Formats: sequence, C-alpha cells, structure tokens
Amino acid sequence: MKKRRLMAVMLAGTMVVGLLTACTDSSKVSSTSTESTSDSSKTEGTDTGAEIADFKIDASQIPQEKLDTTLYVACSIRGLENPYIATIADGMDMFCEYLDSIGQKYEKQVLDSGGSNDVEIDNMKQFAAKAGGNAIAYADPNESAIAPSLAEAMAESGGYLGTAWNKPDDVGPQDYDPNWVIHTSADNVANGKATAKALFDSMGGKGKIFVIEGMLGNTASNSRVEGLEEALAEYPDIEVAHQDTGNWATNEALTLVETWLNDTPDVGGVWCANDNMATGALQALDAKGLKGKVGVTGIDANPDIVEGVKDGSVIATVSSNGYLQGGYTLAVCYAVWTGLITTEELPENYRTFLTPAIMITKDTVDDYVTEYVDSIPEYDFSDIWYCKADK
Amino acid sequence: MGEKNQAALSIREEFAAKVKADNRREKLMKWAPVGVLAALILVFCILKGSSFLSLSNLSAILNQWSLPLLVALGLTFVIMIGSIDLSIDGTVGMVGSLTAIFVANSKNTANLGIIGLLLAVLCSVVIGFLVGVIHVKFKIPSFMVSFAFMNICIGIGMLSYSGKPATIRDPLMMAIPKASFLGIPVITWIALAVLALCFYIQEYTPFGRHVYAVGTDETIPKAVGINVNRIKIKVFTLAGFCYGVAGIVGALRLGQGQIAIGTDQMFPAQAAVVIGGTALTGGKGGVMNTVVGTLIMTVLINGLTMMGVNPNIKTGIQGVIILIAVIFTIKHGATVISK
Amino acid sequence: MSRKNILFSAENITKSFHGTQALKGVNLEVHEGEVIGLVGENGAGKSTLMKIIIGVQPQTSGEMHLRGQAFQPHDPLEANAQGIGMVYQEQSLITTLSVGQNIFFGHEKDFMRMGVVNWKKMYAEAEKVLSEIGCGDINPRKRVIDLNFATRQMVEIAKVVNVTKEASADGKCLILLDEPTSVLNETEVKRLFQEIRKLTAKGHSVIFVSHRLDEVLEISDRIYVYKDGENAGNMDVADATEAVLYERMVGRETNTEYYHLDKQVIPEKEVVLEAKDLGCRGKFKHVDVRLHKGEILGFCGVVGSGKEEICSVFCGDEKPDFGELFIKGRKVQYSSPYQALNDGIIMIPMERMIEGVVRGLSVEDNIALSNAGKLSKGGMVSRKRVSEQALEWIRKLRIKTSGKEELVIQLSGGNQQKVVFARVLASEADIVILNHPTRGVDVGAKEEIYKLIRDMVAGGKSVILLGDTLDECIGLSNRVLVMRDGLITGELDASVDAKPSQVSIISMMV
Amino acid sequence: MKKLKINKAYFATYFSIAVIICLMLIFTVMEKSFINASNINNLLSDTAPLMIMAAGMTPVILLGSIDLSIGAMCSVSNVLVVSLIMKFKDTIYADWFIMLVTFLTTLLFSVVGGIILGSIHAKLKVPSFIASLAFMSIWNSAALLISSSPISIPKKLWGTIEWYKISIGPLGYPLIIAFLIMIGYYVILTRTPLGRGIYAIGANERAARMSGISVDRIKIAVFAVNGFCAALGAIFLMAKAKSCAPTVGDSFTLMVISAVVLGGTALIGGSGNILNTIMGVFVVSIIKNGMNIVSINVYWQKIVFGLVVLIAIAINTDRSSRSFIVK
Repeated sequence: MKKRRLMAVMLAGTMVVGLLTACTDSSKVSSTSTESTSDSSKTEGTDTGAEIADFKIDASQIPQEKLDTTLYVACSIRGLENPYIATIADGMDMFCEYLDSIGQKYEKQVLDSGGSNDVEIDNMKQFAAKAGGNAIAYADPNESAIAPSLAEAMAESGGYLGTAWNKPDDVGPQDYDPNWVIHTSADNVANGKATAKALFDSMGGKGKIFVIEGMLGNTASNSRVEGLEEALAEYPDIEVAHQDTGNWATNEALTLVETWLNDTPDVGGVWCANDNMATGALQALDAKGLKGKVGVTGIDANPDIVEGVKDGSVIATVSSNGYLQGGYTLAVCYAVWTGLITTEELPENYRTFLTPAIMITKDTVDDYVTEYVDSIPEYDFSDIWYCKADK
Repeated sequence: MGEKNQAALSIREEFAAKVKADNRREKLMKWAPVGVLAALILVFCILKGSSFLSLSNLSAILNQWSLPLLVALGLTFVIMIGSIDLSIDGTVGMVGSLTAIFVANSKNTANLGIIGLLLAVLCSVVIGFLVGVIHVKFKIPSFMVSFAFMNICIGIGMLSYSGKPATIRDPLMMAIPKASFLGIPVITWIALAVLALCFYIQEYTPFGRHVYAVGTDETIPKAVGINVNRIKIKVFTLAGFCYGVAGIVGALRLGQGQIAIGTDQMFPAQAAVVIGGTALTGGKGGVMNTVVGTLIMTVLINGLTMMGVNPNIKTGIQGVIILIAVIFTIKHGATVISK
Repeated sequence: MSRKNILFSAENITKSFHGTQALKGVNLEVHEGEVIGLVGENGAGKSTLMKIIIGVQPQTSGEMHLRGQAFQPHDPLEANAQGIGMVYQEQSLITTLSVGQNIFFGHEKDFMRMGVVNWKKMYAEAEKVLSEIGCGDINPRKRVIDLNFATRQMVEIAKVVNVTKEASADGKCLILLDEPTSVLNETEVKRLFQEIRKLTAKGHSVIFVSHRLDEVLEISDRIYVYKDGENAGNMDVADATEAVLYERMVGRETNTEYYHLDKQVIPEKEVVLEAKDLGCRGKFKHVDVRLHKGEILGFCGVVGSGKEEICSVFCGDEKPDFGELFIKGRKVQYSSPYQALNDGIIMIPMERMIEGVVRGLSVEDNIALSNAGKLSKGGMVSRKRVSEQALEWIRKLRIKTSGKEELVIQLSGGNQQKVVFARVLASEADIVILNHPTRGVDVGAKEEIYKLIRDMVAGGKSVILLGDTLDECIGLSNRVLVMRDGLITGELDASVDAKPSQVSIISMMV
Repeated sequence: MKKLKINKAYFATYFSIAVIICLMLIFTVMEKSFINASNINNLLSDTAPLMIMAAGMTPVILLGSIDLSIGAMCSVSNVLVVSLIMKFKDTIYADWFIMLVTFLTTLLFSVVGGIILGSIHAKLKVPSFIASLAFMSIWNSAALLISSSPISIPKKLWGTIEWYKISIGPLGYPLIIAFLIMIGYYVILTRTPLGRGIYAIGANERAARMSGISVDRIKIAVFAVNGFCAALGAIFLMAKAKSCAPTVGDSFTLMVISAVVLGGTALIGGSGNILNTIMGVFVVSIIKNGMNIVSINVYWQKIVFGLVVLIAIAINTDRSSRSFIVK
C-alpha cells in the first residue's frame, strides 16, 4: 500500500520536471508542485472538500475586534544555522506582510529550539502562555514524538498550531481539536527516492555509492534513507560502498567522504540526506580532484548546492520550499483564529497533507534560480490551500 | 646483630629497587600514550591492511588531524594552568563563519583576502583575551566565563550569516585545501606551523616555563613576582589564536563558513589533551603530549569509519578507549587524590 | 657587633587582617653582616613581618628603610631587585621544572638570546651557583620532584642567593629564612649554617626565623623576641639563653615538671595493638610491636627509619605487604583510616595543616569530623550536640577563636593544631597515634599538649608517640622503641624512675 | 563579627535573589505578560527536570568532582524507560503497574550506572572529569543502541504519564517532587554525617580521609544519587514530551553544571549549598523563559544569554577572600 503510494509520488515527481520546463512564464508557481496523494485521500472529492478547496480569506469579513487584537505569530524551528530553516522564518515574515496589508495587529517571533525537544516544548508553552489564546504558530517538531506535546502546549492556552514534517503516526491534528489545525509534510520518502534515482541515472545505473545519513533517529533522515533504499531496490547494479551518519553536519560529511575515498577511489556517486552534508562531500571530492566527476545529491536546495547543480557537480537537490511551508501554515491557522473557517469544517485530508516540493536538476535549475533565488516568490496568502500539493 | 644488618641492607636495597621501579613505571607511563597509538595503528593495519596504510589515507588522516590538533594545542596551555575552556565550540565556529564573509564569498562584496583571515583570527584572539581578563580580573571560574563566551560566540557566528552560510569564492582560499607540499596537505602544514610555534613557546620562552609554574602552584610564581594574572590572560589569548586558526582551517576545508565548524570540537579536544598525558590539575604534560593525544583520537575515528563500525557503537568505543588509556596512565594508590 | 652600618630597619609596623591585629607596632633593625634571630610563639607575627618585608602584603602602618632610604616593595621582585630575598616556610619550588629552571625562575630573560632561552648557559650558571653554596653535587638538570626535601631546601636557598647576589654587587643584601630547618636533618642544618656564615662574612645579612631556640642561639648575632605582635625583647646572643628567650616568648618560667612525670601511669596488662612481623616493601620489616592499654609507646629514629610508615599502616592509611596486625585480639586488614577508626584507632598526622584540618570548614565542624556518627540520632546530626562539643573543647584546649562558627583557615597555625587535637580527642578512639604532636607548636602550647597526652592515658587510652625531639619522646613514654633503617634496633623501658639517656638511644638510631 | 559571617555564608544566596528579582523586573517591564499566571506556571513546571538534575549535581561539585555524563545518562534513561513502556504496550497490566515497574527498572539502572562511574573515579583514581567524559560517550552510544530513533508513547498508554499534569495550586507535581528532592538533599548535606563528609572531602580530601571519613564510599554514593537524579529528570522529560529521544539530555550537561555554579557552588569543591542551586536554576530558567517572552531575536538570544550569565556570575561570585585561587 505504502509502496504504491510512493510509486505514485515518484511518477508525479518526474512529471513535474517535465511540466516545469514547459511552463515557466507564469509568475505564479502553480506548476512546480509535486502532486501526491496523502493517507487520507479517500475522502477526496466530497462536496465539502470542493467547497473548502475554494476557500479564500476575505479580509472584509474579519471582525474589527479581531483585527485590533494583538495576534502573536511564531515559528518554532530547530536553529537558524540551516539555510532551509531560515527560509521558513522568511516565510513567516512574508505572511506578516500580508497581515500588515489587511490591517491585522500582530507581534511575531522566532522560537529556536537549538535541536532540543525539551526546549522546543518549553518555548511553545511560554509563547502560548504569553499570547493567552491569541496565537498562531508554525512548528517544525524536532522529533515526531513531541508534536503532540507542542499541540498540547497550544491547546492549554487556546492558540492555533500548524506543524510540519514530523508527527507520530497514531496522533494527529484531530486529537487536539481545534488547536492543532494542520500537519503538513514534504514527502521525505519520495524526495529521497527521487534524488537517489537521479543520481543512479547519472551513473548509468551501476557503480558504487556512498550514503551519508542525517542525524541518527531523525524521522526526516530515516524516511529519506527509506526512499533511497526503494530506489536501490530498483537499481540492482548500484552497490553501497559505505554508509554512515553525518549528523546533518558539513564537516562530518567531509571527514566521512575523505576517509571512504581512500579504500573506494572508484566511487560513482554520493547520496546525502541533506545539502549541508552534500557541501561537505563536494569539498572532499574537490580535494581529490573528483568534483564534477563523482555526482552528489542532497535535499534542501541550499544556495551553494543549487549552484552546484548549475555547474554540474551536483546531480539533484529538492527544495521543500520553506517560504511556502512557513507562510501558508500560518495562513491556515490565521483563518481558523479569525473564525472564517472552523476545524470541524475541514475534512481529514485538509488537516494532514503533503506540501509541494520542487525537484532541482540540471534541467530545472535555471527556472528555480529565477523564481526563488534571484527573486523571492510572491504568494497570495488569502488562498490558504495553495500549499496543498494535491490541490 | 649481623643478621639484622643483613636485613637492614635488604631494606635499603628494597627501597632503592622500589624507587627504581617507580621511576621506570613513570617513564613507561610517559610513553603509554605512544603505545596506545602504536597499538591502534597496528590493530587497524591488521584489520584493514593496505587501505589503512595507503598514502591517500595517511594524507586523509593528516588532513582530519589538523583541526583537532589546532584546537587541542590551544586547550593544552589552558589545561596546563589548571583552567578549562568551554568556549571552543563557539570561537571555532565564529571564526569559521567570519572567515567566509571576510574573504571573497557568495554573500557579500568583501574581498579582504589574507587580511580577512587575519581579521578573523584577530576576533578569536580578542575573545580569548576577554575570557582571560574576565576570568582573572573578576575572579570568575574559567568554566563559567568560557561557557558564557561559548554562547556569545555562537550567537555572533550565527548572526554573521543569518542562516545562509557564505561560500568562499577566493581562488587562493579555494586552492589551499586541495594543495599539498611534500605529500602533506597544506592545511596540515598550517597546523604543524602552529604546533612548532606552540612548542617553541612552551620550551624556549620564559612564558612557557611560567605556565608550568602557574599550573603547579600559583603562589610560587606570585612570590617570585611574576604576574600570574598576565600569564593566564596570555594563555587564554594564545588559546584564542589557536582556535582562530582552527576556525579558518575548518572554513577552508568546508569551503563555507558556518557555525557547525566548531560543533562538538570541545569534548574530544579535552579527551585528546588528557589522553596525551596532560594532567587536568595543571602543571604537567605539554604540546607533544597533545600531538599524541589528538593522533590517537584521529586514528581511532578514521579506523572505525574505515571498518564500517556501527556508528551507534563508535562513540561508545571511543569512551572505552579513553577510559582504558587513562586508567593505565595515571597513578593509583590509596593516597592519590583525584577530583 | 652592632656598630656596623644599619642595612635595614622597620619602625612601628602594624598589620591587621579581618579586624584582628597581627602586628601591633614592631621594630626590627638589621646591620650589615649580621644574623638576626627572630623568635616568638605561633601567631606572634614573625611570618607576617617577613611577608611585609618581601612585599607579598603591605603593612597597615609603619615605615621601612633600606640603606637609609624609604623602602616599600610592591612585590617580591621589587624587593629582590633591591637586595632582599626570602626562603619560604612552604616549599616554593615548582616540582615539574628542573633545578636550574627553578633557580632562575622569573629571571629567564637573562638567558634569552634572540627570543630563545639558552638552557645550556642557564644550567652552567646554575651549577656555579650551587657549588658556591657547597651543593655542587646537585645536578641542575634534575627535576625537583625527584629530589628529597633536604636537597630541595638547598636548591631553594641557592635560588634566593642567586637572586640577591645580583643586587648585592653594589650593596649588601638581606636574606630572610622562614623556618628553613624544619625539614632538614642535623648534618644538613650544619651545612646551612656554614652557608649562612659564608654569606655574612661577605657582609650580607640574614634574618633567621625558627622555633628551635637552640638553632637560633647557635647561628644568630642578635635575637628579637616577638610576642602577640609586639616587641618582647631584643638582645645580643651573648645575653640570651634558651630559658631567657622562652620566658620572653611566653612570659612565664619553664615548668620544672615539663613532662608531668608525676602523672605517668603504669600500663595495664591488656594488649590493645599487636603487630607480628609487619613489613612494607622498601620501608620497614620484621616489626613486632605490642601496645598495652594505658601505655605511651615512643618511637625513636631518624627521618627515613620507617617509623612514620609504621604509623601509616597502624591507622589504615597504607596497607602492609607482610605480617599481621591484631587490634584488641582481632586480626585486621585495613584499607582506609575509616575502618581503623571503627576499631578505635586514629592518628594525628604530622602535616596537620594539610592532613589534619579541613580549613574551609568551621571550628565546630572540624571537631565533629571524626565522630559525626556518634553525634547523630536516627541518621541526623544534632547541631546542638555538635556545638556543645565544640564549646567544650574550645574551653578545654583554650583554642583562640572568635566563635565556634569561625572558619579554621582564619585561626593561627597553633590554634589550627589544637583543633586537630580536639577532633581526635572527641573521636573517642582509644588508640591514638601522635605523629610529632608538638611540631611547629610554641612552647606554651607544647606543655598543654603534654598535659593532654597524660590525661588521655589516664582516661584509659593508649598512645603511640613519634616525638618531635628525643627528649620529648623519652620524657613522655612508658617504653621506647628505637628504629633504624626500617628495623627495630632496640626497646627501652622508660618508667618514671628509669628514663634512658639520650645518648643510649642515639647510639641505636645511627 | 557575627553579622559579617552570616553575610558571607549566604552571600551567594542574597545575590542570587537579587539577580532573580532584577531579571524578573527587567522582563516584566519589557513585556508585562511575563508575570502573568500561566507563564509563571510554565516557568515553575518546566524547571523541574533541570532542578532535579542540578540537585544531583550539587553534591558532586561540592566534592570537587564533576560529572559530564549526566546529560548522556539522562538520554539513556529516557530511551530506556520508553522502550520498557513499549514492551508493555500489548499487555493488560494496569497503568500504575507499568509505570511502577518501568520507572523502578530505569532508576535502578541509573543508580548502577552511577555506582560504576563513581567506583572508577574513587577506586581507580581516574579524575572525574575524564571518567565522566568517557561515560558520556558510552551512555550516548547505549542510548542510540537501545533506540536510534525517538519513540512516541502510544495514546493508549498516556495514562502512565498523566501524573505529570497534576498540580497543587501553582506548583506542578514535577516541581513538588523536585523541591522534595531539594529538601532531602538540604537535610542530607546539613544534617547527616554523609553531608558533612561531602563538604570535608571537597575542602580537603586528605584530611577527610585521615579523619576517618569513608571517602570512597561517599564518592560512590554521591555519583549513584546523581545517576538517580538524571534518570528522574529523564522520566519527567519523557512525561513532558510523551516520547523519548536518544539525544534528549545532550543540552543538559553544561546547563546543569552552569546552574549549580551560577548558584555560587565552587567548582573546586567544599563550598556552596543546595539553596544556592535552586537560585542558580531559576536564574537560568528565567533568562531562557524571559528571552522568549520578550521575543528577543533568535540570532541575539545566545549572545544575550551569554552576557546575562556572565553578569550574573560576576555579581554572584564570592570574591571576599583575596588569596583564593580561581581555576
């Protein structure tokens, strides 16, 4: 069942690449989304679904008293060292510009957990306590396990939370109605698989690869590796020469590849669970003069890796589009806070869904750069479901 | 009486033998870290054979050794005066981040070249100086001062690139990590140069001697009229310099400046310094001990990585080896006090 | 003798710490080529004055003059530069450095060439300095940690001589010796005195601080006596005798019944401690000892004869390598003093400042250290009983303190010692090992300690005594064991009417 | 004289209180919701794990030792307790029974771990800094081996951790436990032979040994209790997050030691007390909480934290004895 779903995602992923090259004129990036289906796709197509899908925030309907209340806006993230995570904060800023435009009074802040579960929960509790109900927040739970605790923290004071990436399988937004509004995720398995396949194709379907995992025990890392393993199953001639964790860190990846290159100088490619580590791998290859000869893939679309895609040293990376994740999650929460929409109206597949990711390969990189690097994309945050991959 | 004399003689002989044995043991202990290193190399040679000893792996070991060596060198002096420095993660990361934004890079238009590097090192030297000054002038334990500065430096580093690390574009800087001289990577040469400097300072300057004195018993140099505070400040400043060079090396190796260059450098460095035989109580050990200590750590990690040991167990093995190395090299006995 | 030029003078020096006056206006005058003996009880202010002269701490008021000019050093280096050097009471060598490096410690700049210290030249120079003071046999390349204490002391003196010698090229210098003989044996003391005479012959001056009045009388030209931070006398050596000095120091005559012989009791038959063929590799061997209840057993022997090590084994600090130890008839094997204390054995260690008291704790807590268990009820220590006990011992031993909560570190040395005694006595252990109980204690306190020892025995305790002097050992003990080179070489009865002579014991010691 | 001494003994406490009041005033002025009930409630309840671990660490530091493995011990206990709970997932035992068994097993494990570390330190004379550094690596590995990924407690077992939410007035259950442990430690340190032994060993180990204090046994006991506290902290973290993670304790190590030192307990041992530790813990928590409440820019938070710690410790350090050597 799961496998089939993934296959679908993969197919969609490759389609997107094609689509992207086809239509680049529109300033709206509607075509760059990866289509996918979610767990709850069964409910799709019902009447409510259609109605909900067309929902847009109408600023004129927001009661003046709501506009005059100070709304506390936050995004809770793992630390700003990572460029991808920084774009989430940027996404919040963009959404706040929208709030300005409709005259909403607000205060925004970034909650940095520094990679600690405990801190993230504390931060959320403190934020919720301060806001006393008038709060909306985006959270990237450090580990899937703490998502319910974050929701609980918000539920205690009556604010609204949207989470991304990580949550336990048996708990979901419905368990904390109405305060846990949505949970979204880019499809890690699909992304891991897509980059892996791009890498294998570039190697001609055979050869040795190095695998650098993210932090041990991290959901995103595990799922991406799962995607890789699925791809490996499809390419029997690809052999994993070495596999270890780089802890998401550039220098650790550098050390790993440096060491591995000694007993496997004939490596054909390096698959990394994120771009930070891909940077390290590139650097190690560069020192041996193998940059550009041995392909590297990552996930996150860090600026330097996107450049690498451009010059050919990187085969592929994926942008999870932090702007969109951060901004739209808050937009949905905002809609619920204002009362324009209620969580009861939302079917399950509008509570938990996948967000579009953008696959970046040599073919698509130029468009990506024009769209997201040279200019910051513009979003219409009143169209709150724009962030839904299957919309 | 004659018999008693005989016995007395044997007591003396026994005593002499004991002293000799103790001396021999102590001398042996001095070489124990080297023994551990040799044993590790031997084990990896047997298990991994040619690929471990291959030229390219040796060069990789040297490359990986540079950064921990630089960090540990600075820390050695701090530990020799009996203090501790937790600021490493911050200072190294900060310098790494700053290096990238001072030289030609993808983020801004600064192109200070070598001056940029000097400026970056200067930053950590200033931090080291501040740690030292606050430590001695306000009489705050170095543990706390350096803990505070670890946070401050991480903050500065993160602030400097605000989430989007700068990639180094300076062609010279980009060439350095790839270049090698006499088969040894240039980066290692940089580390070796700092090593030579530290060795020179330790052995051939009054300051070096005074460092030992301050670590052994502060009241003595004070009584001779040596300014102990100034020595301590100098030690932290020197440490700052070493961390600074480490930060630059880290940034050059990565080709990018980010705070992660410094992450998790501190505890392994402490372990390396102690394994090498420098006592945490101060006054004992030195730069050469640290060379061995860092080599042990580097070879261990390199070997375990090559053998593909389960990464979950890898840190555990490191811990056990640290423990064994220390248990075998320290003095035991009822009257020994260890804190 | 005192007609020569005045080299150094101090007038009306006062010093107060934390509100207590350590010096209440003392004077000192040193002439060229003179040895000044400085004596006084613990806390009389000798060491404080030394520290002021060398510049470690400033005086509260008063003036000093050197060669007729006002003298106010801010640190020892400044004092050195003007020709005043000091050998400290505490060992002040850096054990991890070599002898040569220690001698020239702080003066490495003299050997710098192009930013590098020329070690070769330094060692050559060190050799010269060492042979100058008659210690040419010490290798300057050796690390201090490998030397014994006596040799270290000589190195220390060499260091000071070197420092002040430089300054003395144009003038005369002054060397302060603070208790230099406390760790030296007799021959070494002799050598030290020779060295001092050599110095004075060259016109240099020495201030010699010691507790040993005989030594002071031997080496000094003039003697100053301080008492409670005030001048209590200033006399030429010709006018001084031990009795006179003693009187000035404590302000009373020596008690003729010094060792309280009238209180010496005959021990009971019961053996409380027995060692059979006890031995410790390289330290002592074949030791058979029986200690009876109510007995004071004296151990005599030179440093290194093994008597200290035997005590360490008795009190559980060290483990013996051979032989057996029986306490009250039960065979024991201790691995820590804790176990020994459980059987009622405790030792008053020799290095009391280091091993005897916890200086960061209060007087009452220190006194209660060894018997906290006994003062507790249901696992809780009763504060009331702790303080009652402290007050009792403060009164009994006349410990000078501002209160039972005062930290031990703030007491004078002698009073810190008394706190150790109080702790040991309060522990209720019935076998007490006294390791040099009167070392570093002034004469008045000594007598009190002797009385205490007598009282302890009268109370049914047994004592093993390592005397600070032979005289003391003979005077106090019921029986004396003589040790040499790790073996017991003699056992002498020392009952009240049959005290052995010192000569007979010395013959067995060496 | 007497007055002066009392001042000195509680010097650190007075200044800690002053620091805490200053911090609270500053934060309240900057953002009045800092002082509102729910934030104070948060502040109090979130402090519990840090408080407990700091309680365990205080006697270790009083001994003059240090335990860098506490964070890793917390991680391994955290993972252990949840994986044990997961073993009971499909059984029919009552929640309280599951709770009891798993908690006791975990606490036992941590005590044994503490005893091993303490023994290596005390018996083999390995400096605690390096022994605990080694154990940090070992426990980190152990945690990852037990479970390399975080485990959430399934919803049906949430009953096992409901106690965490119970509160009496403004004081949550966890904080009450933390305070009870603090009180326990206060009594131990001031009123029992063990406590007096700890101070004596910290101030002068040689003299303590010669006084007949069982140095090794006390050291081992202190490390064992420290392990216990780490595990208890781990159980609280588990209840708070309804899950475990093999790296959960990493950030605690330095934070705990800093809180203890910030309270005024000297790293060289022998001076300080548990009340000061409570203050130190609150200083750290208030800074962290306050910075979020007044929404200081994340990039600046670390810098501000470092500076405030520096100022707090500068105010707090007892520098009255000039000759004191600070390392």
